[in-house]
Amino acid sequence: MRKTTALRAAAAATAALLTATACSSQRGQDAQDTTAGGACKGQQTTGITDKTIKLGGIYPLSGPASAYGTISKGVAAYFSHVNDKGGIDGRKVEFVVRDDGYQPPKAVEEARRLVEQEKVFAVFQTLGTPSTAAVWDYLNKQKVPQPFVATGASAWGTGDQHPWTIGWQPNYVAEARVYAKYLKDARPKAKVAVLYQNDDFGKDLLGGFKKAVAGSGVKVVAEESYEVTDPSVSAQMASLARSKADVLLDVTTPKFGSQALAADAKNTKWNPLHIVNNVASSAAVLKPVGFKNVQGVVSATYFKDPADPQWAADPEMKAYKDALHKYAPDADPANQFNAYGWAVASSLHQALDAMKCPTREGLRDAVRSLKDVKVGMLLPGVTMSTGHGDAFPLETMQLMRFKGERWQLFGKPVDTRKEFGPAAK
Amino acid sequence: MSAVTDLLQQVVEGLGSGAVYASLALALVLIHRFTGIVNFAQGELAMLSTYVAWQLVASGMPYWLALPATLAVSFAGGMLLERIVIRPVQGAPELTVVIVTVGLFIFVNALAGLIWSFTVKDFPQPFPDGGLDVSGVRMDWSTLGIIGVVAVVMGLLYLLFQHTSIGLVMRAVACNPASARLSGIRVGWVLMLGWGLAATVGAVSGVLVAPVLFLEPNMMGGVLIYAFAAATLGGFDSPVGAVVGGLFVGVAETLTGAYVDVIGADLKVGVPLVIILAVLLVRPQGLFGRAAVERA
Amino acid sequence: MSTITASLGTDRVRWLRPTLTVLVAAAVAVGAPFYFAPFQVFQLTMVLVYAVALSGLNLLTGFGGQISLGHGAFFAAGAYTAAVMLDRYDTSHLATLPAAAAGCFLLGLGFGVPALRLRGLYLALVTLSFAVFLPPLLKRLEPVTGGSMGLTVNKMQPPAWSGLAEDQWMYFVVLAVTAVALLLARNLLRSRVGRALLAVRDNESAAEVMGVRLSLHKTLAFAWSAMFAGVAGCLYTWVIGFVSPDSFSFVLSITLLAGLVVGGLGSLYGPLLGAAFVMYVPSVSQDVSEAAPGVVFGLLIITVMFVAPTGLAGLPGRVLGAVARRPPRTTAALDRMPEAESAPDAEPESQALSGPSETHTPADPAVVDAEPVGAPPRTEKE
Amino acid sequence: MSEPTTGSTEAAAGAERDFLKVSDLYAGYGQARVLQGLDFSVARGEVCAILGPNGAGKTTTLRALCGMVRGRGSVTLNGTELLGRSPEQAARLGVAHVPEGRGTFNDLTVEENLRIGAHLRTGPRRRGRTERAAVVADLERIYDYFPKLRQRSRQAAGSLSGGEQQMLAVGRALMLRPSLLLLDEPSLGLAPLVTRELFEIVRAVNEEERTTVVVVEQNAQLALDIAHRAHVLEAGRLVLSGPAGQIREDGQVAEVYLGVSVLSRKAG
Repeated sequence: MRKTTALRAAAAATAALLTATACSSQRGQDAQDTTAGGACKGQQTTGITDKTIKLGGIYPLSGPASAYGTISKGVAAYFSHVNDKGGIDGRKVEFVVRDDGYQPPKAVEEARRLVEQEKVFAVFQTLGTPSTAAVWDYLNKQKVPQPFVATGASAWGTGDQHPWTIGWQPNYVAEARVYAKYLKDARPKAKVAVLYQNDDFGKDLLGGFKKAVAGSGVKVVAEESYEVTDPSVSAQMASLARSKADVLLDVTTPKFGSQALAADAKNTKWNPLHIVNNVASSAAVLKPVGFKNVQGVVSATYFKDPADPQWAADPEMKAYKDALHKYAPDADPANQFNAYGWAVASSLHQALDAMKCPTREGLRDAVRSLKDVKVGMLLPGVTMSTGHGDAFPLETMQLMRFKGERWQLFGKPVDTRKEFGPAAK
Repeated sequence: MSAVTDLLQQVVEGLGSGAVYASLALALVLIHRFTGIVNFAQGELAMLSTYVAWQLVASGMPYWLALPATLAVSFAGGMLLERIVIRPVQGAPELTVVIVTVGLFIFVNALAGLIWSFTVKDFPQPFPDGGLDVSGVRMDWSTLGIIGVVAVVMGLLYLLFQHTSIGLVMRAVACNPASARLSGIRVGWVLMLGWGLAATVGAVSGVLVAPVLFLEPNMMGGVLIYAFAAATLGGFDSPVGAVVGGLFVGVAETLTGAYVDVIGADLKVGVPLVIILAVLLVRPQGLFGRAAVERA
Repeated sequence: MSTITASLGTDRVRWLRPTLTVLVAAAVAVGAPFYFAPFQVFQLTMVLVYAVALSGLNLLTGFGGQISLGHGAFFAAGAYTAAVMLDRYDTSHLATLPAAAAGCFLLGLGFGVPALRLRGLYLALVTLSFAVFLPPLLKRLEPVTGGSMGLTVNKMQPPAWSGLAEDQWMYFVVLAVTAVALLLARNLLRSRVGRALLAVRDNESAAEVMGVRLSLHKTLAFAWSAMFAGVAGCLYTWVIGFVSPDSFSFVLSITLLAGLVVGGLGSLYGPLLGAAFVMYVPSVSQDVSEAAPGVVFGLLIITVMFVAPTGLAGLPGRVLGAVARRPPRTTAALDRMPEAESAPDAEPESQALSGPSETHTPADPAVVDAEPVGAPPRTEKE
Repeated sequence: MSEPTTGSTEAAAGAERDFLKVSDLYAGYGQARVLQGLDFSVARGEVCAILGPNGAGKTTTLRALCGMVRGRGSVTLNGTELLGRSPEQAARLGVAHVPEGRGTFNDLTVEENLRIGAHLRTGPRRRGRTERAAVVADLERIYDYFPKLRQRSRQAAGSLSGGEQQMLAVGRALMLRPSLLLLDEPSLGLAPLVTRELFEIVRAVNEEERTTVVVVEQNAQLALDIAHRAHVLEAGRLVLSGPAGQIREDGQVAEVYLGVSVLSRKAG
């Protein structure tokens, strides 16, 4: 009795499986990928119609890097804002956000989900170098655009094996060049101590800086690194203080930026010129340290800081704050990551407008042929340009100095392409 | 500055970090002593308490009022947590309880991010700015303050356990809960008390370190690892061991990070590992832990 | 086998049912990649990868009773061994597997020696600090490991004759390795080593008296366990094609242990359930709450532990047990009695019933809910 | 299932006689049923021995009395129902249990162990100074009973010998000033001389303080020496009850009943 029951069950299960395989296989979905006709014949139109465009983004909404997850809110607010005004060229944007917890395997899974299940037109933003590096082979093989990744590593613009991937923010090497130029001009004999995060971000910036000051009177005399998992950088700051350097290059992320600024302020015996990198330059980082303790700190930027009162009357900033208030009421408008999301989304808007064909190929080509494109959230004088052999949209930054309760821009925007030539590895 | 002053300055920095580790290690040791488990969520609970304090101060309450209020809230919260989250898995394999605290860790961390976002918050510093300068070696008041408060907390815990009847009851429960029941002790209530106390000590830790580390949801994540190291080194059931272990780990990693170039700041996290391993191979119960005193 | 009363018929059924189960499972496993979408096949592949690592951890923690919070490090060692061989020496993918396995076995052997001296909690925390130490070490060894940028290597490509897509081929390769690994784990447990491990877990001193060579077996357990984690790491490199130090933070180690406990310690298929939990539940959490997936994920872990304190694998048994259980029960006395260690599920009187011997077995004074089978020895403070 | 004690209907005397009254008690662990309906009474001030072979349910009986094991039926102490109460509640009603294997607090000193025993009398909301003084006096009294404990009062309990630990456990139980003292296998693992000494002290306590004692013992000879009454259990049922002297004489009967001799163990 039991034997036959078991056999029957097995047979039934096998039959069911075979039926399922034959009839309703989910693998067949690849057939839904579409191509265009007419002038753009043969190009992929998956995820885009005359009325809609579907984009997918992968951000760390959980885990150790969740602080950056809020970028997705800025992006989503921008698209909602645009959709209410009729969409991008008549197309409503659908923006699908997935969480990778800052783990590369999770990023791969989510990228595949977005491409294969959600059928997105493009993967608009993967965040962080590890996650981006983990998925870019896949996306390029699938010929899915991966525009404006949220990482400043210089890898995204160099090399030609990944034509579908492109960065956006000034890469860390470019930023390093801005500081190098400033020091060579203002303090040609500077001895520099560097505090850097021990990952691609810190290493790229430090390496770029060393290369840019090579042969000049500016010397790096001390370097200390920290891990993101470290509780504090106070020990590193004490070590750097021993070097007696007259400049401190502070390559940190927000929390550690606050710690380093506070440690510098507390140490009354060592008063170097403190250069804090862009990632940690938000007013939200400086405020906890106390504005009186960060006077004279230098940094560089390329987009408007929402916490900075000087942009209070700026129309783009107003639109941003209104939209964020409306579409993401729980997000803090003063958080620069939200503004970053807004800026990068409006940059993509420009690129989508510039597409010759409304296809994946069209977007791939459009982001690689930007000519001095202005974006409202970017600083005046900072524009996006790409071209053959140049896959870094933003390479211009402007220096600023903290005075009173806000940053004051000084000097002219520094176009590192002109100053140093193309960024090469 | 002479080499000696340099060295002493680094030692002071190490003591500063060490005091931070010690403060959280105290709470870890408390829980372990009374419930036999390692609470992975201890740091996150401390962070949550700190946010409570921050919220109170931000809503206009004076710091010195917000502080006792926070400690009271943490005490009650800790007791409640034991009752709601830990009691249901009591009697399950111990690893199950540990994993529940891991779940709690993830939950509390995300919850804080949801409520207060991941932006760095400024937390009021109870100690004055500036510091002490002894022949070229500078020690901030805040560092001294943290060490002082940690020492006081340790002393209070010692008094509580060794010289009060409630402390005696708590030790009895830690030692043999079944016999404690037979003597009429309400064990469940004492365990809640243990969690409440640990949460309070954790809150003290969070409030102390927040002005130095800056308050954000991941503030205690890094500290937790070092607090584990401190507690392991000191012996997981000795409050004195937790403090000494914390200070030792802090000084050791700072000095090797600064002076041993091969190790450097990036690999200094390996230093506590080596020390702990060495200590445990000689004394498996840690520096201050008790070897089991039992005769058949 | 059943030597006493099993008639021929029931004996055959006894053989047939597991055989059929295995056949059906195999059919489903083989059929899956033809049914599911590629990214779902990828998810299944990752479940298998984690299952290998978890079954290794299970050998150590579930059966050996030693808690490791450092298995992410062995996983990373395996992954990097494969990645470096592929990147620097251009070896074939298959060649990296034995290298990763052997390397991690030796690493585990090395770790197993100091682990002998450390018990419970202390071992857990020392291995945790090892896991914390590894990422910066990998960054430091930049010439070999590619530093913090990590290494991107070629994924395994399906041979032309197979006619399979990349994800399907990958799945089958990983499935084959997983099947071998799980079988190996099962056989290890049934071997002398496994029986010795169980004896050690249940009562260390008694096992020692019985002549089990404690130190040898505990060290070997560590080595085998590390080897499984290393093999899983190697598979990871094949599947993901990218390794970086920050992919293997201590969070991975904690996730592995959590996955194992959630799946079911000391159960043969617990690792599979745990791997599925680790793989799918974060996605589910995200679908529930995009604002804070962690809140949902944390709650789900706690909930599973409430409902199934011995892990998902033990859930069916608990449900059946709860149905059958009758009121006369011990009150939930705390089971931290030191004596509870010696005889976790002894019921002193009923046990004593069986033997009329004059020697009275000392048993714990507070009888506790019998500790579930497969429970690890408690991390009793020493 | 007959009433083992002789039935008397005089109310006052009955209350004294049925100070502890166990009726139709069933108990066990999980699915293993150990006690199969026990009925017996213990009079106030009496020492009652429960005897029987391994696995008969002796220990389970004591555990059911003090709340460590849940049971069905009824157990009253001076008219108050004990079943369904937790061990700490039972302790509050004056039941002091010295568990098998002693259950001392090994990390605490001897004196701390004794003070824990008096926990209910000195707890925060308990009576004031007079009670504190009474506890100190009791401490002295225990030390008088067990002079060895006085010598070792500052030592960790875990460092004591087995006999000393057993004395400590009994001492701790007495610190509760119990109305009912339950002793589970006090002779287990002790040298014969030590055991005898311990039993003498139990007898003295009973005589001087009129504490009612229920003792479970393998060593029937010893137990019968100090007991007034005895009950013999087998497989969860009472098979023999009566005054201690009578049981001793009926040893042959028990042997027939149990298949093993109740008195087979040589005492001393």
